[in-house]
Amino acid sequence: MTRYLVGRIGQLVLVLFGVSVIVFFTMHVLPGDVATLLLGERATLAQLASLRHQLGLDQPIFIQYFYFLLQVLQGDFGMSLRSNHAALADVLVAFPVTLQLALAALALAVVIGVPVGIIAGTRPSGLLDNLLMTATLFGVSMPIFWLGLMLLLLFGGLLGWLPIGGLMPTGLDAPRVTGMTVIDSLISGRPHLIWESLRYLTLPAVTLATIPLAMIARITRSEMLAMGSLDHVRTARAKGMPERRVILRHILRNALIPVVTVIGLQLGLLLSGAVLTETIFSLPGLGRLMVDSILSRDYPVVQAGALFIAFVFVLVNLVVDLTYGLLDPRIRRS
Amino acid sequence: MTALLEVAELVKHFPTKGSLFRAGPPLQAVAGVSFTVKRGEVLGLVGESGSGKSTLGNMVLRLDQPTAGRIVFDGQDITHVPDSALGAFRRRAQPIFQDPYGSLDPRMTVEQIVAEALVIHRLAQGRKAIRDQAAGLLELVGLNASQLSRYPHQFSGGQRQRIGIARAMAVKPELIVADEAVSALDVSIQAQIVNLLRDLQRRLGLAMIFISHDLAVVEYIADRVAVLYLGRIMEIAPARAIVRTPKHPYTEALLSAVPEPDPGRGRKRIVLQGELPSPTAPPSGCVFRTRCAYAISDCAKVVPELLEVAPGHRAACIRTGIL
Amino acid sequence: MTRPLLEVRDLCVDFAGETGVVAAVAGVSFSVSRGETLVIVGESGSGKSVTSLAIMGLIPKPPGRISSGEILFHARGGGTHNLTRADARTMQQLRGAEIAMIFQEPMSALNPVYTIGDQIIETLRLHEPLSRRAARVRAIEMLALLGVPDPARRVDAYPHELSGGLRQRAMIAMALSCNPSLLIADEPTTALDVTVQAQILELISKLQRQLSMGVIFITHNLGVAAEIADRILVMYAGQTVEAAPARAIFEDTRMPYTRGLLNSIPRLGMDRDAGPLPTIPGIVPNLSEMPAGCAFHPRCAHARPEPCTVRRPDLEQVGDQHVVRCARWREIAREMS
Amino acid sequence: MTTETVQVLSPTRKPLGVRRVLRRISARVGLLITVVFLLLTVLAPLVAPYDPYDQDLSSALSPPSWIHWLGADQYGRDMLSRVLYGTRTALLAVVVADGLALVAGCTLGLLAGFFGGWVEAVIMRIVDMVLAFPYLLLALIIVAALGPGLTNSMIAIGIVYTPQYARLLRGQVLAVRQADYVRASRALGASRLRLMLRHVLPNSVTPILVMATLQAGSVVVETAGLSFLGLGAQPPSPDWGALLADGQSYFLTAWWIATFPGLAIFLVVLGFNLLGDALRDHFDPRRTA
Repeated sequence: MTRYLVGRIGQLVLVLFGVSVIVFFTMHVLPGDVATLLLGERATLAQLASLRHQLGLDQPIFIQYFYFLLQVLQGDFGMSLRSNHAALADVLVAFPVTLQLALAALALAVVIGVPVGIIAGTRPSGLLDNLLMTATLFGVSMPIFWLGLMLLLLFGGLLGWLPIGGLMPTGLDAPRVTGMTVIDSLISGRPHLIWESLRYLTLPAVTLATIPLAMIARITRSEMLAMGSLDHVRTARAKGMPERRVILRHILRNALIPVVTVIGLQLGLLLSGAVLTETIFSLPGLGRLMVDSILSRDYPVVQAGALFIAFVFVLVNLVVDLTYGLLDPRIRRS
Repeated sequence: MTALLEVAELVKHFPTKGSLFRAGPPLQAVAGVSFTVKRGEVLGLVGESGSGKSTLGNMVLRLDQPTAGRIVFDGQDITHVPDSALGAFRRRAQPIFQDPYGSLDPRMTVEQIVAEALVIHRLAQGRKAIRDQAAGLLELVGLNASQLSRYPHQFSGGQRQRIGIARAMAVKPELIVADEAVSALDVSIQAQIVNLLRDLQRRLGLAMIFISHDLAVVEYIADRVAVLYLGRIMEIAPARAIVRTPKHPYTEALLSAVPEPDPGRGRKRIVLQGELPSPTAPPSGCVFRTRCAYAISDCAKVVPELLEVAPGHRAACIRTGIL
Repeated sequence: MTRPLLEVRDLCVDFAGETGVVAAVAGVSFSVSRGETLVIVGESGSGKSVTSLAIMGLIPKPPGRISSGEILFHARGGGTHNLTRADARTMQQLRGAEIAMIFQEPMSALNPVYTIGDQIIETLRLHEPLSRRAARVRAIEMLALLGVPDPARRVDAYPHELSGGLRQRAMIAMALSCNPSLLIADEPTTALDVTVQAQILELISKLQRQLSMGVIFITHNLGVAAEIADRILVMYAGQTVEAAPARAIFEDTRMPYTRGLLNSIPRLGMDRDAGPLPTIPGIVPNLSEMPAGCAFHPRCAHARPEPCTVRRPDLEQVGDQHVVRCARWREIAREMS
Repeated sequence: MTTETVQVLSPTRKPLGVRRVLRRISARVGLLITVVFLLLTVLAPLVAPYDPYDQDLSSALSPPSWIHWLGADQYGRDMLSRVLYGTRTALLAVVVADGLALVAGCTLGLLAGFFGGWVEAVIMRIVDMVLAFPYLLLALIIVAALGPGLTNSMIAIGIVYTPQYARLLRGQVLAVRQADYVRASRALGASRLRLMLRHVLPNSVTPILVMATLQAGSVVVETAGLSFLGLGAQPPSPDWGALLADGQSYFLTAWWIATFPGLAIFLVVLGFNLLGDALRDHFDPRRTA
């Protein structure tokens, strides 16, 4: 087990290294010159040259990368070119917003998606199955930015039930502890704050949850069907087990193994979706920060954000793999 | 008669998954096997699962690379000839596989399958010549030439096996390695294919390595039989001698376990005790001793040599005398 | 003779395929008594496995359907159930408790994510009011009875950690845990090596005597049938073609198909220079393209246009408990002698 | 299922039975949507009532009516015409991005399978690396590097989707290589190149086809997404994503501007998904096993 973990952490380092290479070199072939960007168009050539020297931009790119790597290993990604904060600090401020959104969406997707898949999978080709599967097919085909807008239009605009964007009502904030509004509100213990934070989270979470929900439902259904035709299920029935228990113990349990993998894979989807969701609902999350930084060539933030996201990504995959081991004894003991 | 194929001290280890940085102990699929096959001779390889018989067959055909040992075909050592230079050998030695469903490319017509060798080795030029030869091959194995443009899924298991045989015959091979070639077939079809193989072998003077777990089929088709256990030859002898006067306790047990369609026949059954040892950690000395009714303490110390116990009959047991 | 445990009367099972409905089982009748082993022999497509699944009520529907016939089971309690009409609850109570089944491939027939102990305990507790602990003790006893070495440790093993032979023993332990009166074994030794097969066959016979079960044993291997059978039923293309006490099947064979099968098996020590193996020509017919008349006539050396290609023969009594489905069995017997 | 029924119910490998795929209603709907979409890309100039670039400030922000069936945008441009012309960009995205991913991915997958050893190790590690990154963010970074614009956004999406094809084909090589028919071919003396082209590739056509169809939908969404973020097609070009972005500023007052382009994306993606699902179900080996 320890060996396995060590190996996986090794892989993690490797992936992070790869991502740092990709991000660093793409950012440095960007058209446009950082020094000009910082000093403005009117800077003299001498000023520019001195700044470039100061930033190490006059060095060969491999040397630059080496220094970059050295700094990164010390947790220093440089300063944001826009906010003048440490790049990593900007990333860490934005991250809880995205984390809260992604967790809420994932929770919705799993809590609704798995049962929907079970219901459909135990009645293949029935009316309910057809209805649910049509609905999930609509779900996976939905452009997330359009869905977000439509939900906003309906619940925010026409019905006016929910806010049309932002994290919290202006001027109202729980003291920042985790950076996640719902949790901070819970800590503050003020019911009004909790209520508002949930109201603001609802639409973005539903928007972001739709596609993963539909995918989880579909994969659960198809795995239930696949497992349901296996020999050991016939054995269970031959033992005289009631159908309900056959489904729960011998079909669902085995079907969950691939479902968990898919849930793990949803993370990439969630983070991609978060970029668009945050744009639509004006949330100051990591996705939006990345887009803005890319658009304004704020490469320290892009680098910090990319590496941070890759780190989270690999970490989650590790957790998924460990869960896999818990569910499947064939992997656990080999 | 000189040997067409000579295999010496052939070894195959497969790596096992250990931990991340260190491989596990190697799985010894084949652990030092030597034998020869003469032109026109059928050598049967018998063994249960885990005996290494299929790996052995694959190595002889150079579909698996041996870990150690030597394969000499018609006087030429082919053990380390690179794949790209094996063309000549490939035209002289051919496999026949077990699974009639997996051994034919589902996307090719029967003609394409049978004629692939003709195309690769340029044995026939032009569409018509190729088609004629393919038709001839189909007829050789008892199929109708009118079926050339059909796909494999349109045939039954037995017919597919015939197509597989036709494909092997396309290069006019001298050696056939048939790996469980009739095991997956229904009883009534099995006999047809056995007859076909035996007929082709005799008519064309083929040498054949016939691999099977079914002793009765092997005895019927083979001139000599080698009994394998955990990647080693326990006994090798003329087919009749193996069945009538086995000299190795394992052969004896194997023979006694074969169910015979003859309810009146009262016979002594030797039930083997225990489990097949792991091929990653075989027992010391004689690998069969852990399940052998005749084992003595010496069996754990000495690796028995394959010694001649009667003319042409060799067994690897230090206690052959007791049988 | 006492009343049989199970009576199957004129069972028909249909499957809806892509080419239309085919009859996988087309009129099969037999009975099994306590302490008796009936072996059903047939090649692929003969309907032998479908018959066993029909008894268990495990025909996958759709596409399968029992279209006619009765399966009468006389339960221990004294009641008689017609299994073709029994409701789900009755079937659940019978399965595992009174009728148990073992399958060909013990690797896939056991659930890979539970230990074999879990799966035996589960069966026990479905049918008997046992605590988990008591059930575990019983599970270990069952494994010991089945000759599994070190049962107290092996009870916690997962299926993939056991060899094929041990897995099949675990499977049988599970099937027998509630002391069923009928055991259905569908090719239980086909996936095993011969030496392991010999062990398992011996074990099944021993347990059958000990527990005085009725056993339906399904196989394609006539050698295995000879080892274990009291009576043998030969199926071809969904029908019974010959049924008789085991010895009569081998020594007084009446059906050309049965004789063809017996002759085409190579036997140890046979004279191989006597010429090629006798074979049955042709191929097993596809269920959707069944020949008219006798299903076997296209492959039969004794077939005549009249009546073999015209009329489907009935089962005829040819001896004590010996029936055969061949319109020309008398003529053939005369020709042979 | 028992061995008996398998023989009756399933041939081992089905040929591409178009008729059989289309037996299902969903497949027919999918095909219909896809065909209509493809037709519109050609017929847009004929069926569109207006020039998509024509501004008519008098009808700016006018809601759907008989004159402008889907309303008009802030410059009075006809939304129906703009949405219809948007099919061209969408199709272009499918051809360029999905095509690029398919060709590049399959080539990489085949190369990995063909050479094995370190070539394979390098290719597959890079593939893993790219897959270990949220694909939209990766696309964003690539577009940023290449510079915003429709072509670049398509190339970026193509690059991002490449690993999936590489992995599929690599898996296919692994699976097919184990098959007895490939070993038989090797034993006949077939070269590696022949094995790849004659056996692996033909036997990979169906999974590639299924993936390409399903990815076509995703590609349409992703390019629109990049345009929506301002990195893809630039105004005034009638790209669905750009139209949506436009509509976002007005969506509370002029809901039609954002609604119809989104609906168009949704329909096209639905069409590809329906078709892809039908194909996958048809070829899924588990369905017949």
